[in-house]
Amino acid sequence: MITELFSTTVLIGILASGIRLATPYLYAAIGETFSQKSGVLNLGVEGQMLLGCFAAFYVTFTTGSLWLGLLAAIAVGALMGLAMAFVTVNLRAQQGISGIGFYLFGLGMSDLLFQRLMGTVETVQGFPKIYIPGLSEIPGIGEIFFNQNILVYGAYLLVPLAWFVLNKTTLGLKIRAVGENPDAADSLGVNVARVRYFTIILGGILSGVAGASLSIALLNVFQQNMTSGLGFIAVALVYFGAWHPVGVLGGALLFSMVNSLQLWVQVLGIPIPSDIAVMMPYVLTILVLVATVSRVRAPSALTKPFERDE
Amino acid sequence: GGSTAAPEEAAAMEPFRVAVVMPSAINDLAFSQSMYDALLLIQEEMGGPEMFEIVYSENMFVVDDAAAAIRDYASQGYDLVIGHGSQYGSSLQEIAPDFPETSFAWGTTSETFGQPNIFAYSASSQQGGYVNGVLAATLSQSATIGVVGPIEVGDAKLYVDGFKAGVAATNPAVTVNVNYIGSFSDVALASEAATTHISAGADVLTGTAQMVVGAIGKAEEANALWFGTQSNQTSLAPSIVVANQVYHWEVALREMISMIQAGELGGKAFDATLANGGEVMEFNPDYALSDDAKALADSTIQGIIDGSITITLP
Amino acid sequence: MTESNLLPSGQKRIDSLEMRGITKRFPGVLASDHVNFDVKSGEVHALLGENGAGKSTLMKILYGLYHPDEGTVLLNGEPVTISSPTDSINLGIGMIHQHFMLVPTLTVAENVALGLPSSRGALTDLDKVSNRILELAKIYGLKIDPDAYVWQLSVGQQQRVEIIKALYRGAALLILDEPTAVLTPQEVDELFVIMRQMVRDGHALIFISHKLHEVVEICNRVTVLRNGRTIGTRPTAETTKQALANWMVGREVGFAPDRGETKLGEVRLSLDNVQCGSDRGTPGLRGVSFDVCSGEILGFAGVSGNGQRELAESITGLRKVTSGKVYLEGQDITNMSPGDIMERMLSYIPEERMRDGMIKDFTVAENMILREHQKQPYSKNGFLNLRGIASHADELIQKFRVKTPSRETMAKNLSGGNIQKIVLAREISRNPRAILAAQPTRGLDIGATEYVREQLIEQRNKGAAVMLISEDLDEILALSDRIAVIYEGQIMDIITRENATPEKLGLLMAGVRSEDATPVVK
Amino acid sequence: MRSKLSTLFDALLPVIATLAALAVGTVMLLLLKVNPIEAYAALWDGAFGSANSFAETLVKATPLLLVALGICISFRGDVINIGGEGQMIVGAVLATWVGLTFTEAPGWLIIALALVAGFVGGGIWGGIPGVLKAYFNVNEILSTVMMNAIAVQLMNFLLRGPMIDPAQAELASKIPQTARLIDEFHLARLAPTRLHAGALIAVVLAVVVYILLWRTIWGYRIRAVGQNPHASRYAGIKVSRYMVLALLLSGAFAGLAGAVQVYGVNYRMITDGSASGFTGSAGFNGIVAALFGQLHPLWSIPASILFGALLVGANKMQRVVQVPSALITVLNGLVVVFVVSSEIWRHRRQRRRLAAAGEEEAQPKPDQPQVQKEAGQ
Ligand SMILES: Nc1ncnc2c1ncn2[C@@H]1O[C@H](COP(=O)(O)OP(=O)(O)OP(=O)(O)O)[C@@H](O)[C@H]1O
Ligand SMILES: Nc1ncnc2c1ncn2[C@@H]1O[C@H](COP(=O)(O)OP(=O)(O)OP(=O)(O)O)[C@@H](O)[C@H]1O
Ligand SMILES: [Mg+2]
Ligand SMILES: [Mg+2]
Repeated sequence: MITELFSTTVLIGILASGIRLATPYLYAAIGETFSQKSGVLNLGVEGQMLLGCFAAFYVTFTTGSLWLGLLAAIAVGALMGLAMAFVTVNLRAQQGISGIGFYLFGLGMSDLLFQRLMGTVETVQGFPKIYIPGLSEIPGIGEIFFNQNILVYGAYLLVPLAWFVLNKTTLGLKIRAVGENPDAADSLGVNVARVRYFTIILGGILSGVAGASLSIALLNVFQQNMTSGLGFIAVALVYFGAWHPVGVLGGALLFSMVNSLQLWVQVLGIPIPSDIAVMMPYVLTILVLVATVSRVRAPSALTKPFERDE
Repeated sequence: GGSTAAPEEAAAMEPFRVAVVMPSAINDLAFSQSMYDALLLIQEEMGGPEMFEIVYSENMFVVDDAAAAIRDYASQGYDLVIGHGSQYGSSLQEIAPDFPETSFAWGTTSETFGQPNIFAYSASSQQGGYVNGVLAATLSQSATIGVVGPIEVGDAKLYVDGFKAGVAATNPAVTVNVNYIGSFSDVALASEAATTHISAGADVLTGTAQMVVGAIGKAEEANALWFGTQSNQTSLAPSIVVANQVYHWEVALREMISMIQAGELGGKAFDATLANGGEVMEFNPDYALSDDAKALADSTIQGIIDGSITITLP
Repeated sequence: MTESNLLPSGQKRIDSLEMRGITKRFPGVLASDHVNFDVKSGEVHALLGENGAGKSTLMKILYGLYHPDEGTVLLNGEPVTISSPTDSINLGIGMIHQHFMLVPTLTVAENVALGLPSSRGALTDLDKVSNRILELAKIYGLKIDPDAYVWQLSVGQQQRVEIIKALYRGAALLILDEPTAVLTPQEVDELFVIMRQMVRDGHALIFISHKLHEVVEICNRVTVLRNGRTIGTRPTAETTKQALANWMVGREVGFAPDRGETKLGEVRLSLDNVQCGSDRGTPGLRGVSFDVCSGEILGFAGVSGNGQRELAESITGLRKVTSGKVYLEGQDITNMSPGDIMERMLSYIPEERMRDGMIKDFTVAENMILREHQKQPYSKNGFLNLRGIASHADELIQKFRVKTPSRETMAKNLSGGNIQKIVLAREISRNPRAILAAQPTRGLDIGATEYVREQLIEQRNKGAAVMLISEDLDEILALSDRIAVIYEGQIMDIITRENATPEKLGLLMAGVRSEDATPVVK
Repeated sequence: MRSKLSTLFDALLPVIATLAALAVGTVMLLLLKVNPIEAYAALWDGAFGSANSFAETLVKATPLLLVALGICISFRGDVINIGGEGQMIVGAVLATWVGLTFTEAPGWLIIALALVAGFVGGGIWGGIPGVLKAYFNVNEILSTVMMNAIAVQLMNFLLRGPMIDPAQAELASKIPQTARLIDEFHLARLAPTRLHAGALIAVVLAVVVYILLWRTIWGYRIRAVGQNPHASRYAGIKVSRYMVLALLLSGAFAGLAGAVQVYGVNYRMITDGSASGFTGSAGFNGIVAALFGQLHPLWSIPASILFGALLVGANKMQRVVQVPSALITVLNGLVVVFVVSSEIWRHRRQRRRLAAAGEEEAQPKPDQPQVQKEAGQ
């Protein structure tokens, strides 16, 4: 049984599943990376995802347009981000806790809207798979990497893009400075509030897209609380990736693949209690971090509201 | 105008009042909805909200909150307070003695704690599971079937065990792979579990609890067949859903209500079965089930009803 | 508008700037009380005052970091509102802050480029920035690596980054808040060259320093602040160091503390061929050996970044010693925990006191017991003794003249100099067996400097072994019994007080070994 | 007089913010065609309307307070413990095991042992992320989130396997629950309501935590390490050790909350597969309560009651006006956001007061005499 784990079917299955499952994590975690890099901890990701999830689904369901659906998720995410930015930047509220507040708001609101506007679980036709000619025909991996829907491709393109923005642009420089030493950035005329508004709203948008990737690309349904803690895992993955987009990618893939592995462990009938199998991705994520000693520290100003102390 | 009427008349005029506490949302297309739909049906039968009042608390997954709700409903004089979730048992056991005039019901279980005002209800979900299993084994070409479950307990476990028994009885060569994903709400993981089953060769899938909506979509994508339970899930994927085991709690509820109206407040356990109509197999009219298969399903149902088929659970 | 209105950099000149009736209140403090101050193009105007007099506050108001409660700012005679650094930067005002405004996780070039438009639009142009930095560094004689991360730099090097940042922006009016506090005499000379050049070009400079000789040397006018009020403004040509001191403090100040005679005791602290790494991963110390005796002050002269920090940290257990031994009173303390080492009554006054020496969000009283909180009378059986802590704090506040509204004030709300005093008071007052003092008077006003020096000498006279790490040669020469010169992680030489001259030390600090000195590096 | 009013305002600020959030909620109620007055009357009634409902509020507040106390410790030590849920579960599991294993022992002894077991269980579950952080640089937000998930699966496994109620093991339904604790092991009830001795324990512990944080060396060091690990290390404090201690204690209080829920409220453990089914999200909401209470153990008492009242009252509101539970969640979210946002006014007022006081102090103290005094020395 154990040896079956190493068959090509299983390995390809794990890889493919990992690639897919990682998609929502990537969007949300990259968004969170931006806000954390600028010194803002957003624990409301899950709520933003749920609202994005619903908005995308509902608009797609009613208009039949996937792109309008995606746009709706973006708009809703941006709005949530705007609110979060106002509360944490202007009102200087505790970030962690206001994030929990926004999480609860999103959790409840998405459900409430779902009940009022939809009433019951429905399905939509999600983003179709895009076969990349040539590449998708490569045996084995072609199917995995080059036969996905557009939001999956988008998630992976986001990784180098995020790296580029953070490390090669003036905006990225400002973001990093604001997250490490907002006083210094401020003293050079960098508008700390504006930078944080930008990253928080961007985080909201990407969380919204993460939600959309579930409801109109990967699962094509909406159900209350369907993210089921995914947003919190996404936040954790930012720490796993040590605020580096590629690290976040690694974490998302690791977590998703181990999750897929545990499904296979159960399917192959390997005699491990199902609950113990379900623990695997969580345990392994921690163990990997223990094994790879990293000295990277969080952005110094993370969770600290900025204020000129007069 | 009830105040001026004679007492008997007033009693007849008074609506029957039911309160129900449910662990998930009333529209979950699964366990909670099955109860809510049944109550609505009875309401219609009894003449609308004036005659049959329903109040509910949904998403009461916190046992402690549910207990508070149950106590509150009881103190407000509802005729029947239903704790629709086996986790509410201990709360009911504690509360019921304080409200001897109120009738309580809880499910799914057969335990009434020997209390005169507690009804218990359960579903022999292994029965519908068995029927689904028999059909699944017949329809599977790849001889591999996948099951997606939440956690390995209660109603879910019962259904899955029944399903496996049905498959084994029909074709022992068919493999049933089971995945418990450890959650009632993780739609994404449920769908991934379905994909895993499909990769492992399954061409027929089933699953239980509210998160399986994700799995149904994956089955549809892969053109694998789906068997539903708890509610009728046909609408989610009309092309691939073959049959659903649907709970009709109204069967038990009707009996409870008439007992209560007759002054008997509890002490009885109801079991929803294929025989008593508490469970019904609903087939998807749009799915072209071969006559042979349909006949096999019907004979299996009949066999379970008349007792010629016994389901042995592990 | 004529040509002469422009600076060589193309920046518009600021002919005059005037601050009128500036008032600023902080919780518990009136930091500026109707202050008047002005500066003109082509002059260096010194702002002088004791620690907490309100100098930095006034400058932060000018730079747009603080908003005044009252008062106006006139630029070239026109009233202007400066509500943020963006405003002041746009008006041509630059500032070098007393506490560095650097992002440690960014490189030097990134710190300089931050907030500036890039020649490549949205993309950074760090290579160009680096080149320009190197150009500026060459012109002004500053040694700097644009690609180094700021966290890897010594304090002195960080100060250079601050200067580069301001030079890079070509400010017409430049505020320098205690820029020389962390510079070596050579670096100060270099800075003055730069400043004179800027003045000639038509810049206006505001210069804050506690070193009066610098004020006399570089400034045209000097304004003295005391307790948030302007005492007066005078041309420096008309004053002397001593007169300034008296004017500022309101009493006679002695510059050379009385050392008494040297009574050497037994060897207290001894290093034997100690080696360790640096934060940059390069060797930090490359085999350092020396003894310090009871009753002596051993000065460590050297340009910052030559292993001073590594030396201090390996002695105190904060950095892993990779080979060699450290002995305190004959006992091997190599790589013991910092707590255990300091428990043996080694006191340490770290260089970066804001970061390493105190806790900004603790009260003054809480900071005063940071080292000794586990001892009586501050605590007993695991419980704190609030009364003991309070009276200790009150005593030190008085003794060291810490200017604070109360012992319950958060340390972060004190002025730069007063924050230093907390650390000094705490470390010196424990009557340690040995003291390791890194830049102990940096940023202190003359009164406080005098007091700290007296304290160090008193500790020495009481029999403590004192190690004094300082970039201030005057201080080293004034206090030390022997002077070790540290260069690239090695002790170049240890010379006695009598044999030491600034010239000789300067050569050693530059890595040139003189023939007649006795080599101690084994 | 003025300052007393100010203090009152500060103390009432969360309440005012809560009212503002509910005012926003009114819009939603109207959209749902629900009479807001009726709805909020029900909310009030559910939380404070009778001795019984107030008792329910306190019952709800008890685990919140216990978790909040732990949060006060860890957040003061600058470790963000999001693992309250898992820590509650593990504490409860250990405590339940004690009560189910030693059935012959006297009640007081078992209760005491169980509470200690809960404390220890939670401490272990909090200590692990502590050690991971201090010695392996594993961020605690990540590890505590992961440890929550692990604890849930552990609970599911134990309650459907080794620890399952023997009666359920016989039945086909196999409800994942432990056997019920015998009556002798139940925490004493205060008054004829569900209010139990756990509430008293929590209040006493609030005082203990206050003393711990501000009157002991441990507390001093935890706070020092939290504020500035560099300076703490330079001062000879073993930074790693106090990081672990902060998380461990934080977890221990959450574990105690779990034990108290079992011994005071449920008398058994039962799972619905999720964490909140057992914890009622107290491991999360406790963070909110602690921050409402300014990370101050004593202020956490009213903060927990406020939040508990809201949760209990909202459930009542759902029952009375039959709004979807989702609306309740939305309201909770709004209240949390409004309350944290309101903090800024407290800070502003504080600063203004201090500034005013400072001026008074500074004004009548002209510098001249002082200088003369100095000059005369
Ligand atoms: N942000 C602040 N909050 C509260 N009080 C402050 C703040 N900044 C400065 N103060 C107070 O204002 C007074 C003046 O401080 P300032 O920093 O201007 O002094 P300074 O003259 O620069 O002293 P030093 O020479 O020590 O740097 C001090 O008493 C200080 O405690
Ligand atoms: N300056 C710092 N900033 C942030 N975290 C720090 C700092 N110094 C230490 N730590 C944390 O503490 C951990 C170990 O620190 P350190 O070795 O100094 O502790 P210690 O005092 O030796 O304690 P112990 O003897 O118990 O190991 C580091 O891995 C890091 O997580
Ligand atoms: Mg200053
Ligand atoms: Mg150590």
